[in-house]
Parts: sequence; C-alpha cells; structure tokens
Amino acid sequence: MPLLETQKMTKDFYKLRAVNQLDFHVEKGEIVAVIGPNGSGKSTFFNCITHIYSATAGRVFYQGRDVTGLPADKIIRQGIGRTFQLIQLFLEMTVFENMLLSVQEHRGSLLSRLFTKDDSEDIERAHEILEFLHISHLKDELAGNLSYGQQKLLDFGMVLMPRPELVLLDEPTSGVEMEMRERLMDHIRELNKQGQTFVVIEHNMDVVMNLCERIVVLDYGEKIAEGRPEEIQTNQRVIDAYFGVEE
Amino acid sequence: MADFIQLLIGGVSMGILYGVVAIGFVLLWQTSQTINFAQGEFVMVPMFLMVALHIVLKIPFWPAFILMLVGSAILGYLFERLMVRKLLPGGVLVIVIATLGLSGFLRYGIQIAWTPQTLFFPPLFSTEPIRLSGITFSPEDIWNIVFISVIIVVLHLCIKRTKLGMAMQAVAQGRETAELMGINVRHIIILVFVLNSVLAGTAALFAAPIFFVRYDIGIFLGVKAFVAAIIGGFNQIRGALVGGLTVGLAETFAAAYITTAYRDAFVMILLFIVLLIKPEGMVGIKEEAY
Amino acid sequence: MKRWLFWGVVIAILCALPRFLGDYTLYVVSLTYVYTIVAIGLNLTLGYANQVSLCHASFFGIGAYTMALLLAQGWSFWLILPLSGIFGGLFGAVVGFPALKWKDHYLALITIAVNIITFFVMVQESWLTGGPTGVSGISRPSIGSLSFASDFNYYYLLLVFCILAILASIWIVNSKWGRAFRAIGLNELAARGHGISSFNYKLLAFAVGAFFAGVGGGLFAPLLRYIAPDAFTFFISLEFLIMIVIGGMGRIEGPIIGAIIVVMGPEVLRMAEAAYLIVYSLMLILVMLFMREGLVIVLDRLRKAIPARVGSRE
Amino acid sequence: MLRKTLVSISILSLLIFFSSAPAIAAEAVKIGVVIEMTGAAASLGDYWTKGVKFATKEINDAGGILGRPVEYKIFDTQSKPPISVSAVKKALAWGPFALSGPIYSSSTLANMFLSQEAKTPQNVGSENWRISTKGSKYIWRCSTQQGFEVPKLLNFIMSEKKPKAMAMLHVNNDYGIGAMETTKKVLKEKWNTELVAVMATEQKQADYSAELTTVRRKNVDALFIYFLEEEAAIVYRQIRKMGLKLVVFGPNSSISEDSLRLGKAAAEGVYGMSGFEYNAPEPNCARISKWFKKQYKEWPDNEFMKGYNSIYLVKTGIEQTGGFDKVKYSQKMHDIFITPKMQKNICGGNLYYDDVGDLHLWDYLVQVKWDGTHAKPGIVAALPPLKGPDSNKKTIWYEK
Repeated sequence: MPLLETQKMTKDFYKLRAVNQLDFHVEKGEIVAVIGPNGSGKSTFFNCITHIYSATAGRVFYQGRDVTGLPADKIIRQGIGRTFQLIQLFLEMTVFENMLLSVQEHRGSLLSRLFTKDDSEDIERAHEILEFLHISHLKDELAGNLSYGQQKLLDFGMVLMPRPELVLLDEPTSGVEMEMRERLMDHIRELNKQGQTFVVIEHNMDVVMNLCERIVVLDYGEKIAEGRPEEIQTNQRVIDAYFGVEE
Repeated sequence: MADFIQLLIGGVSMGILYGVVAIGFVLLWQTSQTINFAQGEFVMVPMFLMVALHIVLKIPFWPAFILMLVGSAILGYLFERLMVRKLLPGGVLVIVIATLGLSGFLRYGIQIAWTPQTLFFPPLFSTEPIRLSGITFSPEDIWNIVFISVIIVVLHLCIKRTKLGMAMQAVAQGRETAELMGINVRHIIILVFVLNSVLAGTAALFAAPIFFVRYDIGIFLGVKAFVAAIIGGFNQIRGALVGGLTVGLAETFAAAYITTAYRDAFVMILLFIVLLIKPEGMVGIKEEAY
Repeated sequence: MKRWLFWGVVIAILCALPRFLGDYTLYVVSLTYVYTIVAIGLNLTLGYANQVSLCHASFFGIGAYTMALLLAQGWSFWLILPLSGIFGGLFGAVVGFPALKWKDHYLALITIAVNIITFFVMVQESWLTGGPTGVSGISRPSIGSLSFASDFNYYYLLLVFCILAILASIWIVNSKWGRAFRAIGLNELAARGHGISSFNYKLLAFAVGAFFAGVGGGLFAPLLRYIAPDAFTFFISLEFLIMIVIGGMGRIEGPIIGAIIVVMGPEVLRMAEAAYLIVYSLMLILVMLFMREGLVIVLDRLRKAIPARVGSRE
Repeated sequence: MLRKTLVSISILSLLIFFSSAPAIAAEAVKIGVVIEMTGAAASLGDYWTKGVKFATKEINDAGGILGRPVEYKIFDTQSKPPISVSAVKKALAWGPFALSGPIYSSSTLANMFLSQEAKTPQNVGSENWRISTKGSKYIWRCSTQQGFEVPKLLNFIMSEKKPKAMAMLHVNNDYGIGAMETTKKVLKEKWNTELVAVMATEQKQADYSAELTTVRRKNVDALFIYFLEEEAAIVYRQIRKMGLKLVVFGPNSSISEDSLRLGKAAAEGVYGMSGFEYNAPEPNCARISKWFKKQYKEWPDNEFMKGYNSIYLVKTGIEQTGGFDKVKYSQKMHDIFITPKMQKNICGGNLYYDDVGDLHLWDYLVQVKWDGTHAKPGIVAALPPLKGPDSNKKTIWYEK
C-alpha cells in the first residue's frame, strides 16, 4: 500500500487545465522528485493534494484512507508536512513563535489549547531544529526581519517540527546558499533513513539527481515520464519538454 | 399592472439616485482602494451649498449650480490632498475610521455653522400629477430618471472612449503598469476624486427637492449607496448603477408586497443572497485571487 | 515585583475613585468599564484574528436583552450573566460562518447587514423585545446581603468584571488560541499549511469576541436599567471599532485606551459646548493621520522615556 | 522636563474632568436642559432650547422666580437613550431644581427613573403613553400624550368625516408604534372598526410609492399619518404627486411649522391637532410666536412653545408651593388646574395636570391652508380635554 496515492487528479482554472488526470504514488521511505518546466502544474498538484485548491476531479489517498475533500489543515494533521513555493511565514511573529505554531495543532483538543502551555518537548525540539539550521540566534527576531535564505530555513524547520511522516517540499533549495544546501540534503537523507518520506519539487538538477530515488516529470499538467534518475536523464520526451521540440 | 408600473417608477427614481452616489464608491475604490464613509456627506454638503447660493444669496440657478460644482470639486480635491494621500499606506481600516471622522466633521460642522433644521429646496421640475390609464406620476420622477441616466451614460462613455478615461481605467488595473505606460497616476487619482465629488454634487441637486436639505441625510444616503455598490459589484460603474436600481426596487416591492416593517432589512437580506451566490456583485468581475 | 506594585496602585486608585467622583462622572467611568469589555472582545476578533466585525453592537445587544428579559422572568443575575455571554458567543459563531469565505470590506458589509437586521428584529418583534420603547425597570444584582443596587456599589462590580475581562484577554492572547488567532489573521495560507484550522479559529475568534460583548451587554442593561434598540445600532458597532483602532489594534492596552477616549472624550470635550462633536471627529482624523498604530504608541514611548530618566538619575 | 510636563498635563486633565463638579450653590434657580442638540431630533431640540431661552429671559426680566433668577444649562442627549442617561446624570450633578426635556420618548423612558430617584421635577416633550405607566411622580409632559391625543383626533375624523376605509402610516420607532397601538385599540373599542392597512416606514425614507400604492389599491379614504416633520412633508408631496384624493390627518408634528414649511402647497387640506398653534386664538402662543417670528424670521414649531412652557411650569410649581421644596412641588403639581390667571404667561390656555403628570388641554383642530406662498394652519375647532375641569365643555367650532 503506497503512503500517498492520487488517482486521476485534475484541476482546471476556468478553461485552463493545470493538472490533468495525474496518477501518482509514494511508497513509505522514498524520496521522490517532481520536476517539470515552469507552469507545468507541480505546485498546483501539491496544492490539490493538501486541498489548498479543490481538485476538479480525482481522489487522494493517504495511508490507504480517502482524504479527498478534507480541509487542508486536517490533511496536514494526518501527518503530512508541506512548504509553499512562495515562503509562507507569520512575518509579524518571532521565529520561535513560528516554530511553536507549526506544531501546536497536532496534539490535544481544541479546548485544551486554551489552557495548556507549550510542551517542553516541543520547545526543546524547536531549539534543536533552529540550532541545526544555524538560525537559533535569531529566535526572538521577527520572521519578517530575516533574510530570504534564513526565511527559507525557518520554513523548512517549521515543517519538520511535528515530525510528519510525509513531507512535501516545494523548491526547498532555491535561494539557499551552497553550504546550507548540502546540509539540507544531508538532513533530508538522514531523516529519510529514520523513515520519513519526501516528495520534492525541485529545479536544481544536482539536488534532484543526488537526492532522489525516483523522479516524476510533469508537463502541461500531465505525467510524461517516471523513473530512476539515470532513466530520466536520457528520456527524449523529458528533453523535449525542457528544451522545446523545435530545437 | 398599474400598481406594478407605479412601484417601478418609485423604485427606479430612488434607485437611480442611490446608483449615482454608489458610482462614487466604485470610482474611489478602483483607483485608490479608498472606501469613503463620508460619501453621503459629499452629497449633503453640496445640498447646503446650493441652498446658500441659490436661495440665501439669490444667485440665479445656473451660476449657482456651477459654483456649487466648483465647491464640490474643491472638497474632493482637499479630501485627496490632505487625507487620502497620507492615509492610504495605512490600509482600509485606517481610511474607514478617518472618513468616519470626516463624515462627523462635515455633518456637525454644517449643523453648528448653519442649522440643525431641515431646509426646503424647490423642485427642479413640475410635481403636478400626470394620469395615464391608472398610473399617476409626476414630471419630477421622469425627468430625474432621464437626466441622471444621461449623466451616467455620458460618464460611462467618457471613461470608455476618451484618453483620460482610458488612463483612469489603466490606473484601476494597476498603478505600476499605468506608470510604465507614462500615465501620471497622481493626477489621475486627483481627477477621480474631483470627479467623484462633482458627481455627488450633481446627485445632490436632484436629491435636494426629494429628501429636503438636512444635515444628517448623509449617513442614510451613504449606507444605501455603499450597499448598492456591493450588491451591484464594486469594480464596475455599471455595477453601481445596477446595485442602486436593485436596492431601490427591492425596497419598494418588498414594502408593497411583503411588509413595510422590515423595509431596510430586506435590502440587507438581498445583500446576503447576492454575496452568497455571487460575491463579486451582480455584474461585477471576479477579482483575481492573490 | 515592581510591575505588581504598579498595578496594585492602579487598582487601589480605581477602588478609591468613587469616593471622589460625582454621580455623573461615576456613571461615565462605569460605562467606560462596560465598553472596555466589549472592545476587548472586538480586539480579539479584529485586532488579533483580523476578522472584521461591524456587528459587535448586535452581540452586545443580545447580551443586554438576555439579561433584561430573563431578569424580568425572575432569574438570577449570576445565572444570566454567563448566559448573556454564551448567547452572544453562539450568535457570534453563526455570524462567523461568512468569514470563512469573505474578508475585508465584504466581511465588513456582511456584518453591517447582520447588525441592521438584528436592530430591526429588536424594533419589530415587540412580543419578545418590547419593541422600540425597549425594556425598563431592570434591577441590579446582589450577593447575600451585599446589594449592588446603588451606582456606587455597581461600580465595583463592573470594575471587577472589567479586570477579569482584561486578565482573560491576556490569558487568551498568550494561549495557543491567541497564537492561532494571530496566525489566521497574519497569514491564513501558512496557518492552514501548518494544520491550523481556519474553520475552528475563525468561528472561535467571532465566538470569543462576541462572548465578551455579550457579557458586556449583560452588565450594561443593569447599569442603564433600561435598554432600547437605539443602544445597539450599527453606529454603536462603529464606535467599538473606533475604540480599538484609536487605542491600538492587536494590543492588550488598545481597547482600554480606546474605550476611555471614546466614552470620556466627548464628555470632557463638552467644555467646548456645541462644537464638541466636531472636535471629536477632527480628533479621529488626526489620530489616523499621525498616529496610525493608535494611541498605545504614546504609552510605549512614555514607557521607554521614563525608565531612561530614572536610570540616569541613579 | 518630561516629568514636569507629565505632571502638569495630568493635573490639567484632572481639572478639566472634575470641573463639572457641583458649583457653589448660587442664588439662581437652576434648570438642566437635557435635550436633543445633535442627532436625529436636533431640529426639534433647537426649537425647544429657543423656547427655554426665551422663557428664561422673560422670567428674569420680570424679576425671576420668587426673586431668584433662572439659570439653565444645556446637556446634549445626541438623540440617543444611553447618552441621555449620562446627560441627565450630568445635569443632576450640576444640582438643578428641575430638568427640561428630552423630547424622544425612548430617551425619557431611559432616564426618567433618575429624576424620580433624585426627586427632581422633569418636564418632558415626549408623547409615548408608556411614560405615564412607570409611576414616576416627577415627570410632567409638555404635550398631550398619545393615549389622549389619538382618541381625540379619531373622534373628530370618525364623526365628522365618516371614512369608509382608514389606513395608517407610522414611523417605525417608539413614537409611531406607540400611536399605532393606541389607534388600533381606540378604533376597536370605541368605533368597532379596524384599519384596512397599517404600514411602518423608516426615518429618512424618501419614497412612499409602495405604501401609497397600497393605500390606493385598498380604496382608502382617510389616511392617518404619524410621522416626524420631514417625513410628513415628504409624504404630502408624494400623495400629491400620485394624485390621491383622501382625508389626510395626523398629530401635531404633521401640521407643525416644520412640516408645513417643507410640505408647502402639498400640505394643503391636511388635518391635524395641536395644543399649541402660533395662530390659535390663545394670546400667549400668539405672543411668543410673534416674538419668534421677529427674532428668527419664521414661525416657530410647537416644540418652541413646549420648551417655553417647560420653564414656566417650574415657575408655577415654585410659586404655588411658595418655596423650593421639590417634594412639596411634586405634590402640588399633580391634579392641578393651571389657568392664565394663575400663571399669566404660560401657553395653551387652561392646563390640567393629572395625578401621573399627563397634560390635558384644549387642542386645536387645524386644516392646512395654502395662500400661494405659505402653508398655514387654519383653525377649525377647539377640542376640550378628555380629563380635568374642562373635560365636560363643548367643542368650539371656528369654521365648519
């Protein structure tokens, strides 16, 4: 049973079809890359999985359960973590508040959240993650005052906070400097070894080729290829899609 | 049937007044994201201006009317220059509060400086009834509808056809793009504010004989026009007009056929329905999500 | 420690205040407490969760009518007061539903519509609400032999509830709820992306804000001893809005400062006789022009300035 | 420096805030005028205060009340009940002998218990019947309450005009709804008939085609309108514009100067009733109206007379008790028949105050006349009060 599976996922924006009949699956413990030219529907696909957009058609299964149509926050709380292409942070809150916010809804009842304070375990974990990402000295800074790269790291850190089983990362390394990129990749591999599953949208082919075991290529919302990195590198349809047929 | 047409005339003659005031909301919203809660006062002040010029100072009608429009224009200009320009960066709520303050300032200003009493303004057209097979109406109703329609059509054509109108549209589409096109956005915005208050001044002329000239009429007109603008569509001049007519007709027909007691509440229920089914308004265009 | 001392002194002054106030000023201060409670509610809804509500006067009114009508049925004040809050809160949750779909000026308008409709119900359904003449002869509560019937005693009751409301709002703001409210208000997409339910927290923001307003209403009715629909119009909602914007949105002190300015401002300005409303309107404009974050920033500056001076002397 | 400024600012603000505290008791008879200076009823409040002003001047010029001058101070209610409560509190803190106003019934209902507790006479311009049921011994009305006004008016219309179908338009507030309730009751109990249509309308409503179409559809031949001044004038215009031929009648607001000034020719033929008319055959109303006309270049609204009377009532009460005891004043001023002989300047002729402070006086039935430039109330008859010594007198007809 795949960890996440979509069947015939379709999304129309007015008359434009952004995602077309997409069948997709991730097994537990995999690192899968979703690649494709700009506008090929990668981010829209992520947004349909997590119900930020309502899909026009198709179904989503997580751990074998049909989660189609569940509210976005509920899907997230099933154990899926995700980042957005444009970094989404709470800019007028401190880095540390951001970290704690990302985990607070994952445990306890609604009412208990009025009366209980943050778990010491969560606070510790937030410290650890910030430490690892080299931004712990900024923990009391407003998120809006961080540089782009730092915000990107914070975003990544927030996704890790609730220990999601499946992590959807939308361009995790863009705008991150070389050294940190390596660290990030190492960390993803490390987490993967511990059993976490990753789906990554990525433009940087180095990252894709080094990190991922399986690659799915989208073009105009359709899956045009799927396979191991070396298979994809030589796939003619992929090359056409990226560089244009006429060339 | 006679009753129906009678109600139609009543509803339309009110609705078109709401509509013309609502156009001001639309103009300001489009070009500068301003919600002007003092819009009603922009009608009230010219009313008093007209009384002052025409009745108190006994200036003949047309010169008085022109002077009144000039006065309105100055009001609009100062509004943009002294308030909106500084407030815009603060967001919608800041503008809402400040224009509420402005509304109070103008209202109580008129009351203290002049009078809390309601003043008479002579009808522009004859009010003698004309009978036509069971329907009775007065030239006042008909001429009001005709004249305001003409003004709106002219305005619409100006915006769609003239160079200046095109520039206004461009600013409404997006400031940066308009600037890149070589349009002086500042000037266009000032122009729109002046246009808004001149339009309100014109509405004041038609409204004065019907509502009479009272210092607190602005709240009433402002709220009605605001609702009309939302119902019709906040991003379309046409929308404001359709909204105004809808509000006018809904009020009249609900009062005639359902109950008068909830007259104003019906309009609000209508507002709910429109927002539920078509949040962008009846003829509004869906704004891009961003 | 120092902070406790400071607040102790403030509360002591507030407790001693009635001895020095005339009947009228006492009433104005009492009214300020009531409005503070409502403004705190609006501050949670709008200031923190960024959900525009222009119908807080409706919630306020529902609380007040609950109190007035059930008191007339012989119920106990102490039982009705929580009910006032709960009824207000439930209605608030219902009003919150449109907020799931709309925001900003659309939501503002919808809530205005709600306010206008509830006003009409208060006026029209006289079998329930007493119609436009309202309900009079509302009694004040007592505990055992301690009666709050006099303005003097009722002042203390209001003071206690006002302090409770402030403490409650501090609690909520610092709880996970408060953080979630701010999250929803700042960036709904990010909030949903981290599992924060916009459904739950938007409705909660309305319900909690309306709960405060309802409690405020429940305290308002016995203060005035008379209520009528006129006290709950859309313009009263605007006054609440003005309170928190002038005071400072999304700040604990905001609604307190705002209520003081809005309730006492006109009364103090009455010095200027007829012109006082003009001066008041002008003040609104000026604050928006030059102090957009609200008067709370004056307080912030003072806070910064005073310790600095004390420090320099030591 | 900063501290100094802070201290001085706080002292200053304290001073401003507390300067409203009771002043040192002066000789003057203080009257707190709690009135609608702003808001929806501002124009009425304006007339009222002009009446207060004139009465005060007149009394002071004539040597005051028992030798003491009258002093008044205005407290604005903003036409809002909650504000009226604070206004009355503020007025009472000033230490007045009596209060004058407010006009809006909802405001009076909100604040009347304060004057009752403070045992301070309050002379109000409100007409809603509920005020009399609250048991206050410190409320006096300056106009006929609806419970007496409506039956009187209906008496005339039903017996003289004999309408086949009567409809009522009323403003959707305490004023209009109170009258509507009374009308329904009186028609049912006394005339065994019903209104064919009752329609509530909004304040500031400008289009009545819906209501008037219904009126036309139901073949209504007598229309009872219970509106504030401006709306009454707007309805007259629309009735005329729709060419409806029917008997239109209403309370004093519908024929008051403000309605006529705005309604102009359209108001012609409207019947109304008022205890205070500037051209009534009653010398005091005529006298002060002439003064008003000279002063302000127009005829006064009847709120002017009511405001004027609110001060003279205080004078009467004090003179009748011979001192400044408010409790004695209250006892004396109930079940009292005030004649011009007793108080020569008071308006309205013989005034009878019953045991709940309701005013009973001769009301003038008027029909509006149009002389080409002005609409004027033409006095048709004087109707005797329903209670008091004059209640058994006959209607006096001036024209028929």
